[in-house]
Amino acid sequence: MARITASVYTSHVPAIGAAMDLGKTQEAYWQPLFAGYDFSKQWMKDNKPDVIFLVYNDHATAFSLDLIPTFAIGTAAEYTPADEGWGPRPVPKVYGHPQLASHIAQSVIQQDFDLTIVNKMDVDHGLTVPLSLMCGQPDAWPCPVIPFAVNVVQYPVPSGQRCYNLGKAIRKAVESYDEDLNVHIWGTGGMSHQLQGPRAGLINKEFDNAFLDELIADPGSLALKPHIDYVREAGSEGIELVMWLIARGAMADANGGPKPTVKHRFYHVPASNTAVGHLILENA
Amino acid sequence: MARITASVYTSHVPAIGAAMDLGKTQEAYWQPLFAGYDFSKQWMKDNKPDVIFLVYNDHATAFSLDLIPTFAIGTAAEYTPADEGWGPRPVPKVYGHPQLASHIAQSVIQQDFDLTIVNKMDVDHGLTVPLSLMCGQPDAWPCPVIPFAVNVVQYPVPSGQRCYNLGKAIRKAVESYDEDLNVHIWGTGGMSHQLQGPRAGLINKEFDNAFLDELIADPGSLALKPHIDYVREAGSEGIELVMWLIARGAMADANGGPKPTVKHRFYHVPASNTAVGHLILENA
Amino acid sequence: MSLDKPYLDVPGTTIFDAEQSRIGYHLNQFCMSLMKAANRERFKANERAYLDEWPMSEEQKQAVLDRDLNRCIKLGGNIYFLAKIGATDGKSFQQMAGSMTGMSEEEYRNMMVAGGRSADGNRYIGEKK
Amino acid sequence: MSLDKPYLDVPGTTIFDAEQSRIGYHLNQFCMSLMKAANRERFKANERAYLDEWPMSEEQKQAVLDRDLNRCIKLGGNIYFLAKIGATDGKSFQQMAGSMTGMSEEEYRNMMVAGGRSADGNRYIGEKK
Ligand SMILES: [Fe+3]
Ligand SMILES: [Fe+3]
Repeated sequence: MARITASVYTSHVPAIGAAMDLGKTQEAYWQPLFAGYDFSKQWMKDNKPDVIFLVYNDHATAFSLDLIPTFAIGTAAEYTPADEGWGPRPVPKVYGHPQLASHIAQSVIQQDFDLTIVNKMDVDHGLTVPLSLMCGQPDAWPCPVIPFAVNVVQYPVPSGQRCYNLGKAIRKAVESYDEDLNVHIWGTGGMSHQLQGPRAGLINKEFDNAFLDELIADPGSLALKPHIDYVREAGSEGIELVMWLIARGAMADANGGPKPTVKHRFYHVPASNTAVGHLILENA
Repeated sequence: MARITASVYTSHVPAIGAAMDLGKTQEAYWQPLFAGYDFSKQWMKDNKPDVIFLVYNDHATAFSLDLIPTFAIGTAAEYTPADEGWGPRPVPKVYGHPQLASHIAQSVIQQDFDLTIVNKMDVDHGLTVPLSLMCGQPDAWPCPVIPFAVNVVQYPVPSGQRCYNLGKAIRKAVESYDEDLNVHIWGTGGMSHQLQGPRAGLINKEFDNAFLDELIADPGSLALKPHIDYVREAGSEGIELVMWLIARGAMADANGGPKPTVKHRFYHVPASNTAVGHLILENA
Repeated sequence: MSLDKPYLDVPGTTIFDAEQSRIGYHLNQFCMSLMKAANRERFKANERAYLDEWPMSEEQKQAVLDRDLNRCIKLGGNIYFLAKIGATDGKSFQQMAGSMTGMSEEEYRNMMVAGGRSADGNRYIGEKK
Repeated sequence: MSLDKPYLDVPGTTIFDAEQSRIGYHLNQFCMSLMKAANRERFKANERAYLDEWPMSEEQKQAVLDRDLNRCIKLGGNIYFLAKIGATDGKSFQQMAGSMTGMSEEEYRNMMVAGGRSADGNRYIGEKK
């Protein structure tokens, strides 16, 4: 049977993608940030998954105001990196896993999550920047990716608790798939940042590090944090952090199993307007 | 405050729309069917709602396989009757109620229903045929309509229980809206029919009438009926009946209030491939 | 896949689930393209050429050319999508549904007027009437 | 509407909720149109004429012409949509975000390098630092 063996968490700032695409990773501004992912790139090679289930949000790219799904799962064979206005990123095409994705969709809908199934969409920096950070600049991504897009642009976004419960449902779905697949689940976005208004530039290191601590040790309590706490403490765009709870809910300990092992933890300020956080958790 | 005062249930067969549009309502084949809606047209005049919340399903019209929302709520100002391949029906444009729709979307998402918000879509016979049956052929529909599209085309469709619970959440949402509005909620589709395969043409009067009985008397138990029972007993397209549970869940008695009054009940076979059922329930 | 599919033992019936949808994706999206009048004209002018623009299997293309709706459904088609072919051909839903039953158009229409096909004997594969 | 909106007392912050979305619908969809290179060219050639193709309010159009992002947000704009205007102008997200703070580009960049804007004093409207 398929199983979720690890979860990865990382911010997905567009400027990080631009720095990689433009060859600026060794500049003084960027060097400390990319150094924090050296371990991760090696870890990806040593622990290559068969499939990545990648939780992210679309930033007014594939979804305009014409149609806003709360949760959208990609069941397509492939996805093209989007032109977000600066031209498409020069990164490999993303290949999906239609069979596992369809299976997860079926199982999760039957667990009362009202997913939208998507067979055609371009993927923006929310999905491609985490792949770049974790895999560097290969000619092809190391494995198929199932995109899972969460609405965190228009309120109300799903609650932390809803996200955490969704993660549990995804784990159950993966474990009911017959083929023997090693699946990683990634939660992306955040950490503290605000891109709008006179309060733009807000960063909250204390909040972010407490979030990381609690995500590791007590995600069930963290899931109870109301949206307003994210907005007040971590900035209006800090709400993206609820997506990390989906990945966390899919780990063994959220489902009666043992605690995960922290393989890597990293935090850096700033990348453009944003605090960058990163975690790798492995199931025991 | 706004309140849901009545619910209406009706099949939404495309041939019924064609019969009205082509002036065939007095033909021997159609006359008994339309006679069953004479009461309803008068009732609509005597009990004109301020807004209709219309639960229906799209039939591969607005939503292709590129994107399949489980639950989609229309928050747009207007919707155009779709060209389903035979040309658009000659019926009035449908005007929405963006403020109430947005309010309901916000409230229902916060109650853990993962809606897709839609601001641009054409509406097919699933929405316009019930309006024609209940309102006849006016120059304009009597009031704004909030379209609520449910996926019943690609499995898994939402369970009866999920639909019934959604109805409760919609009632709560409507009752938290400040303006004093009289809202009707409609559940459409069904009853028994199958449009595909060697088993096409299946009709089950016993099942349909038992469904109507239980929908009136004990919807909470009816909500537990598994999908397979609909398929086996009411035909593959009979699954549309789960949408009736959304409307029913929004009635007072599903939320601790008194039982509704049955104002009208009608059943007729056939309309094209389909058994036609119709109910009007008023809250006491 | 070990998901429960209790609907596989219903006779003469194919449930359009995620797996069927995956198999029939291009077939159904081809059908969807017929909602545009210009595409209907191009399809009617040269069906084969129009079908060849879609990454459908040869079997799927042939089933469309043959208007074999049962076969289309087996190959992942869904009736609401396939109905766009019927609309292009000027057929009603009743004509399309009837065409899958092995009955003539008149026989099917008469069966419906007489109350439709009974569920008795049609609930399980191999069930005695 | 009596829905709970606990986010109205956060200083310098507009939460893009269903109500803002409704107000800003055409403004944001105009922004979305700038994801196509051809539309960017048409917009740049005659901004006013391009804006007049959209059913936006005069206030919204003027805010776009002025590149007053704070005003755009007040009028229902969302930063991820408004970013398409910035992309058209060749601006980065940092330049756009900074432009809303009343700081110069350099001041804003320096603030970020120094650890960003503190949450202290920025949690509630009227809060003392
Ligand atoms: Fe983001
Ligand atoms: Fe229908």
